[in-house]
Amino acid sequence: MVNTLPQVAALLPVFLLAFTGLALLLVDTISPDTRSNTSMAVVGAVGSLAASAASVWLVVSGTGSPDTGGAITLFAEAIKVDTMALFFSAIFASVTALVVVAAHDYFHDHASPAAFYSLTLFAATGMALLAAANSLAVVFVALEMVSLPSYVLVAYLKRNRGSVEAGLKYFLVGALSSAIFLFGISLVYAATGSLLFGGVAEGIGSLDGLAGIAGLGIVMIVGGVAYKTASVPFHFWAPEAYEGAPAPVSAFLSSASKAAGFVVAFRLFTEAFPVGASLAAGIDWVLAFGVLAAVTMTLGNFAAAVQEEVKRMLAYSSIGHAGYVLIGVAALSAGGSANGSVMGAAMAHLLVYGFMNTGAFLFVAMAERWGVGRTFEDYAGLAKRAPVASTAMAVFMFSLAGLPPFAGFFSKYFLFMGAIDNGFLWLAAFGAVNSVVSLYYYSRVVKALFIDDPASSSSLDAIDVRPTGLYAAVVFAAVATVLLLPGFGPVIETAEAAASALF
Amino acid sequence: MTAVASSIPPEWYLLLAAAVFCIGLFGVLTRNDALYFLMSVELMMNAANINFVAFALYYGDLTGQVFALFVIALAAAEVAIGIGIILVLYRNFGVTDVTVPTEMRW
Amino acid sequence: MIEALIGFTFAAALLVLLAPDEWAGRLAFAFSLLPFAGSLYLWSGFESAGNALTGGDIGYMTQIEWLEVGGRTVSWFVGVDGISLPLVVLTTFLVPLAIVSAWTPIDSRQSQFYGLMLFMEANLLGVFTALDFFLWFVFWEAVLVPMYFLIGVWGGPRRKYAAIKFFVYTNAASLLMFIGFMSLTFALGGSVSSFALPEITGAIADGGLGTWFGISPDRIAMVAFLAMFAGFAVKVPIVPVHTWLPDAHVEAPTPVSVLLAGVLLKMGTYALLRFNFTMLPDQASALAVPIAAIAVISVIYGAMLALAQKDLKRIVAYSSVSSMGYVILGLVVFTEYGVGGATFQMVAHGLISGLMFMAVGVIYNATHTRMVGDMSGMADRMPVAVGILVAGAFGYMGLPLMAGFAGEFFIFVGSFAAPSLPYAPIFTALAMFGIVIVAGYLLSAMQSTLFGPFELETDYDVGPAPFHDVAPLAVLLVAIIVLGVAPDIFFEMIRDAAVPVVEGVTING
Amino acid sequence: MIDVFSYVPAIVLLPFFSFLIALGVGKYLPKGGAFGGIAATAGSFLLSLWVLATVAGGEAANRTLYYWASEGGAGIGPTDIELSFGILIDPLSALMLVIVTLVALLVHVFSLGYMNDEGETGLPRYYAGLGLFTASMLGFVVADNLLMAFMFFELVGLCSYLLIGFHFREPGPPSAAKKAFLVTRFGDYFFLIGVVAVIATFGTAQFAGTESFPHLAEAALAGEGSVAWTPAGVELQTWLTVVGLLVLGGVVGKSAQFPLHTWLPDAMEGPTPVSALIHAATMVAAGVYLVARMYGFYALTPTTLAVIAFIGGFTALFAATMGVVKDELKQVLAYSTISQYGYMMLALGAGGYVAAVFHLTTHAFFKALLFLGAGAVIIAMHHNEDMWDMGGLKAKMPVTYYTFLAGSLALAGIFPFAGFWSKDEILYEALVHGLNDPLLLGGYLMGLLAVPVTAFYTFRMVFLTFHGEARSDTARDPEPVRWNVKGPLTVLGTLAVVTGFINMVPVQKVLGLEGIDLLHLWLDNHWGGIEGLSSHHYADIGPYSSGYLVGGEVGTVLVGAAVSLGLALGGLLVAWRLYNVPSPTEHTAKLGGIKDVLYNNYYLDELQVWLAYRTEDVAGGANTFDQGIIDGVVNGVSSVSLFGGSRIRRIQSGVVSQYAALLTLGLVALLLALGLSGGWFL
Repeated sequence: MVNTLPQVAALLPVFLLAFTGLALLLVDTISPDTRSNTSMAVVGAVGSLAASAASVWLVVSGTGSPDTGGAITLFAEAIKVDTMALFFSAIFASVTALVVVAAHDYFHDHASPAAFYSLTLFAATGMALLAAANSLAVVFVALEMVSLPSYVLVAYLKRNRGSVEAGLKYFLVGALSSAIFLFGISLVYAATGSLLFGGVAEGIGSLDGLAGIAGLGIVMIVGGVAYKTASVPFHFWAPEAYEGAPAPVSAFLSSASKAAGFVVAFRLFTEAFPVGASLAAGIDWVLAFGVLAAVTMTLGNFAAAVQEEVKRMLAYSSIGHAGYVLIGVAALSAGGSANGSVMGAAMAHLLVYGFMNTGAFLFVAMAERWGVGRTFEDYAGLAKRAPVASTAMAVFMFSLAGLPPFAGFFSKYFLFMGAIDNGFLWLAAFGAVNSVVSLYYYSRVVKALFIDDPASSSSLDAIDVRPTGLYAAVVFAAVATVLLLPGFGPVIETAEAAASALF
Repeated sequence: MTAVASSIPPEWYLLLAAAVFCIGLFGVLTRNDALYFLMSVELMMNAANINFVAFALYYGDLTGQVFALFVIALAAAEVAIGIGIILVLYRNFGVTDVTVPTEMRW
Repeated sequence: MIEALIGFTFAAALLVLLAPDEWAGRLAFAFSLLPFAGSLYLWSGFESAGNALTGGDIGYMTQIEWLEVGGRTVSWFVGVDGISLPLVVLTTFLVPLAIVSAWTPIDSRQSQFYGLMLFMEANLLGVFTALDFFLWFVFWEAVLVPMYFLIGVWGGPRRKYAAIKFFVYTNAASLLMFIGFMSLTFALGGSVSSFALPEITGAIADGGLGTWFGISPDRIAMVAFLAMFAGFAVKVPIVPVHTWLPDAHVEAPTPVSVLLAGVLLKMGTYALLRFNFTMLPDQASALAVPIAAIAVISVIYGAMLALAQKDLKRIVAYSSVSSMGYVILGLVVFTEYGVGGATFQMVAHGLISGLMFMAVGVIYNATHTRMVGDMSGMADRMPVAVGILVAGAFGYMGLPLMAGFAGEFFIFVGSFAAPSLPYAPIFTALAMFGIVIVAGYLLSAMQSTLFGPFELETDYDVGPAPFHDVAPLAVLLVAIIVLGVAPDIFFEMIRDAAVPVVEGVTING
Repeated sequence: MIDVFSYVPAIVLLPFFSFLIALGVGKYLPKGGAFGGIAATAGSFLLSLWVLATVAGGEAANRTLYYWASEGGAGIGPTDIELSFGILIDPLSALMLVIVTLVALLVHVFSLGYMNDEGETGLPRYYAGLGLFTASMLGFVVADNLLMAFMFFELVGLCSYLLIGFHFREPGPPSAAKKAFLVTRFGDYFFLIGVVAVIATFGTAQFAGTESFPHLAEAALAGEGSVAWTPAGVELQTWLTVVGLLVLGGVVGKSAQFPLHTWLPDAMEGPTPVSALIHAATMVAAGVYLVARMYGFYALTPTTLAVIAFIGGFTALFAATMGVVKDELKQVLAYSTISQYGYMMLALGAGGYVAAVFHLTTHAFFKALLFLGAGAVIIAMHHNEDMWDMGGLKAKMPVTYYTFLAGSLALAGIFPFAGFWSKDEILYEALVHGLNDPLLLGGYLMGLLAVPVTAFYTFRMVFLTFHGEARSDTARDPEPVRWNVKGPLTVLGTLAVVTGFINMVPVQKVLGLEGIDLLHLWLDNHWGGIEGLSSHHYADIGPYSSGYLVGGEVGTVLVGAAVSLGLALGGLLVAWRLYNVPSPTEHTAKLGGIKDVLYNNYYLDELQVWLAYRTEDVAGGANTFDQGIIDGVVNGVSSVSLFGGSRIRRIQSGVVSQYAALLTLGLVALLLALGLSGGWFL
């Protein structure tokens, strides 16, 4: 039935997100009163859920998958919709939905929450577009489409020094990185004479003396990717941005935006700069990613282990997870038998991560909403007053640590497995050591919630409200995190298929 | 004009672009004022544009030039947002020095 | 059948979790009886035939494909054989008793406590029945989570330190083991199409190991063996990676200690038997001497440490380290009585250490101290409990006609003349000296705490222990004696499953 | 005709049931379950008599009743092992059954007087202990294989622990109980190795039959067969010797031979009837009985025999000397026990199988008698055991006195009391075999030296207790004892007099009267028994040949008898001179420095305590090492990681322009690394 639809229908998720964003602006102009918060949230949620549903449906119906005639290319090959694109737009859309729902309670007393929703949706649109990009030009445009709203979102609390500081740092580092990224693109263009992935790949195949230029360009592009995925050495913005930004935004950035960065990486480094050709040309970006992965996960986890504030700990932990996922690119090898499975595992991990990490940040959002402090000590004994939310948080923590019976277990172990399968034992070993460290600080949160006693009997009285939206979002994320373990089969198989299609 | 442009070997354009890029980077690394920072970033982006335009000419396809236009537009947007952020920075910290806000670290 | 067992236990855990505190304990006990009945049913209908991993037929097998990754299928693959069934019975037998023994000491957040206990039981059953690596690993790791809470929430003063230490230490171990096993699997290349343990074992036995990224098969096998051995050694635990155990035991509440010593330690030895000694027998016998040395050191060193302790729980904890040393010795000698005896000793020690921890707990409930110096003459005040404690202690010393003696004796008989272990008689004789030291420290501890005139540092008035404290002790004692008088009720099926393992070693032919 | 041997298990089980009953419902029964115990032991006694009669009728039994662990297997390592329980009824075990059950019965009866009438608490526990003790010992006696023997051997140790520590509320008994169990456990450690070694070597632990390990060993040594396994590079003969010595470890422990005898004197902390049971019939006897049981194996290894003989002889003398200076009634008896079992060991080592069993028998009776008599005295003295507070009890408690006297004469080896015959035969065997074996001769001389010492301390005890004038108020007005005390004493007193006549070898040899050395014939399967378990067979395979002094056999008999009797009388007379006076005084001062040594038992306890402390020091060291080093490493890892983390986080300085710099640096580094490796800049 897919074939009866116009090809453009493959971009349905993108359109849905974009239209929702516009619709939100409309709603805001129609009813600019305080109640608009709710209506906005509803519209945003509906739209993003619709987008997510659309992507899932498209995946299931096999759009763009090899067995239904391969990827669908549109607009002079500038856009290319395949299973991976849809897979990721599903991630983006569902995270967006969670964030929007949560934001409703978070901004309940904010002067003008309207802009928040539209900005989020536009950013999501950019991400979805990014997932389907087939040209460096589109990649850059879409990337900016993601970044520019994000800067604003981080600095959204205009009167909050933390928020503003975070926004500034995010913006400055971002501007620098995108400049570097852009220059890298220009160098690649100079070396290969094309912006389309296919063309670039051919060019890489036949570099005569331009290997240096192409190499410089590729490394700079790696830098750009590293920025979006918050990987060393482009990670510096992340801790501040995540800590300073409103918690829902932190959730959005650390899950969706990071995934967007990775989808770019997966595309570029399979279709534009294929492993074989690049190595032949003496451009060993695999090594580069390997180093980045190892350093990133180590730095993230070890720094996270010594934080006092939960939110900042989560920021570092998300850096650490960026390191894990980078294995998906770093463990590729020319004609490696497990290329597909390792990258697929990385994709699957991003999906699971989308739920567990978003959920974790949303729990922090709830804590901020309640006004209990930010440190581990302030979280002591929360389980006594908010058992459901705390249980959900425990689920997120253990899942992030990669413990069964939660989805994070499979995704992480399959990632390591793929690395080992491709002969990258050392990466797996790094991952192992780091996940031991991570176990320590994740369980610190659980310990605070369930084991520690509240600092004072009155310290829990702050928990006076039950923010429905936040609860809904958190519980939904938790349920998803649990159910994804038994239901991991379709996920990993889709992801592997999608990834394998790229090689 | 085009003849002149095309008679110049592409390496020169690369060198020019690289030079501009490095000037921009130098600015980013040395100046603490947000506005200077912004301008330097602009320089870096334009360095990229030089490459695009020049090699579009060199390869004889328009993709690069068109993309350059996109970049200019995006740069403008970025500046707009940048200014906005610098404004709230000034409102909250009373300075435009980017090294002042260091409440969050470690 | 098995999935029904596990599924029911999970469901029970959930129900108890939602139950009101006041009757959570009773409810949990009632629920926990069903898995026990179930395991008895499994036992009654079980025809022992060989080892599940080496092509023997598998009791109550179910295999449903779960998902496929990297061209290999992961499936829900469970079943029992002569080695796992006794451990399943042990688990389902200990949990109800542990739950009853919790009625007195656990006075807060009961529903959560008993829920977690049942949740842990379900995972333990999974560990002992799973025959697919990933399924097994899921259960294996999932046991940590309830344990973390059980120690961390209901534990003693240093519970947080103990919980984290246990949690991180054992998890690090399993990661090491994971990497080792994975490289082994991938070295098998195309000769396996799934993570089913029987298939992998068979493939290795048929020389399926190939060169893998330039590493020769033998080296891979050896590296994998070492990685897995190190990983499991932590769980067992074997000296020198045992230090998490005393802390965990001392801080854990009594019923949790019972399960920790009774079942969780057996996970380590069980995994060693299944993975290291069944899959890579030749590597094992190549390393026989160092492993035997470690085993002997564990026995003697652990016993010496127990001798130096002043906390009753610490004493029992260290003596567990000592007893596990016997098991390792039994496994490494690759004789029928050795491997069989080791498996039997797992069950026996599970019962006896459970009894000891429970009895110490009963005394603690009354006195709120476990320090040897703080009390004396307890026999005067709680004769029945003390009587059973004394009996249990003698069981621990390997008194004949109690389960412990059977296990140790089988191991000694198996290892003394083992053809595959050089200097086997020397190693055995050295290990056996443990039975003297164990008598030494247990008797001294009993003399100073149980006998002599009644004195107590803490001011509690001590009376006879309540019935539901003593009843589990009595049940355990009976079980221990029955198993000691008629070890064959388990030993026969165990030997059936152990023989193929023994024959797996080349030098045994 | 009903098969009596099928009732043998009942002999073991009856006391076991009495144990269960006393333990379970004892506190609801009259006398705390005493009657249950008496009935059970009486039943066992009658059954044993019946068994004895049947054996005398020429029947015997060697049956496996229950497979503890099934046979069969992979044939790797030891396999096809029969780990089973069974009964072996031959003249030896039949005789032992009667002794044990009789003594146990009498002890039960006596306990009525000693425990119940004295108003002890915890009687159910006491009678349960007695029941289990008897049951374990009987199980050990009927055992048909070494493993079963070991199991019940250990259970006997458990019971001794429970009974010695009966008065657990006082500090002394628990400590004594611990010591008893630990020291014997130390011996059993070697025993257990021995059991395992036997099973590994022969694949069986049976005592009797063609498939028994003594038989297999004999065949293998004769080159007519081979054993399943021997350690690489060890001669069979050597290995068998090693195994024999290992098993001997358990014997030395249980039978309180040097150097593992130290537990026995402390064991006097237990109630006196228990002491009687332990010393006469059960625990201590077990060791010697074990050697006799597997004598066919020991006879094959001369070295082991020599060691046994020497240990025995030495212990006999060594313990006797310590008995000389003790002030407490039971202490003296304790050391006399050690010494007497030394004699039995000497006999076994010297090839005097019959002599050993003979002394085992006689000693069982007269030592039980002495302990029960001592018990009676202790009742009378209100549990004061110091002999220096007694004196003059002769008149007040005649029954006790005369029975006690009979026991003492037997112990001292005075003609014609039981002890004389058995002890004389032991010395005779040691002499005739020792003439060709210097080590053995040493044993003999020590044994001979012990004779006068024994006589001396025995009568020192008698005189101090019963003669002279009462030295304390309680002694002037002792508490009377009842029938349940006097009864057992009378029975045993009679036995102490007559038992000797079952084996009047000297008479037989001198007068040449055939057939009056009943025990010899009995143990020689004269009335039937089991092939290969006869004294003749042992003599044949044994290493010894007899040599005679002047006058050949008869002369040697007479000389030996005369010498030992003379020495005994000598010792008696010395004791008479020193202590049979109205108000005797301590003469120990005459011993000078030796006195302290003897008082302190040659400081052997101190040595063992010292060893115990050193072990604890080692343990403490290990603990420090464990906490400090091993656990230190573990915690070190974590603290190092956290320290690393706290350093790493410092990179995040908060100053954004520094971020830009670091970012650029990182990028450049990456560029250089890849550029150089990829050779872009060429």
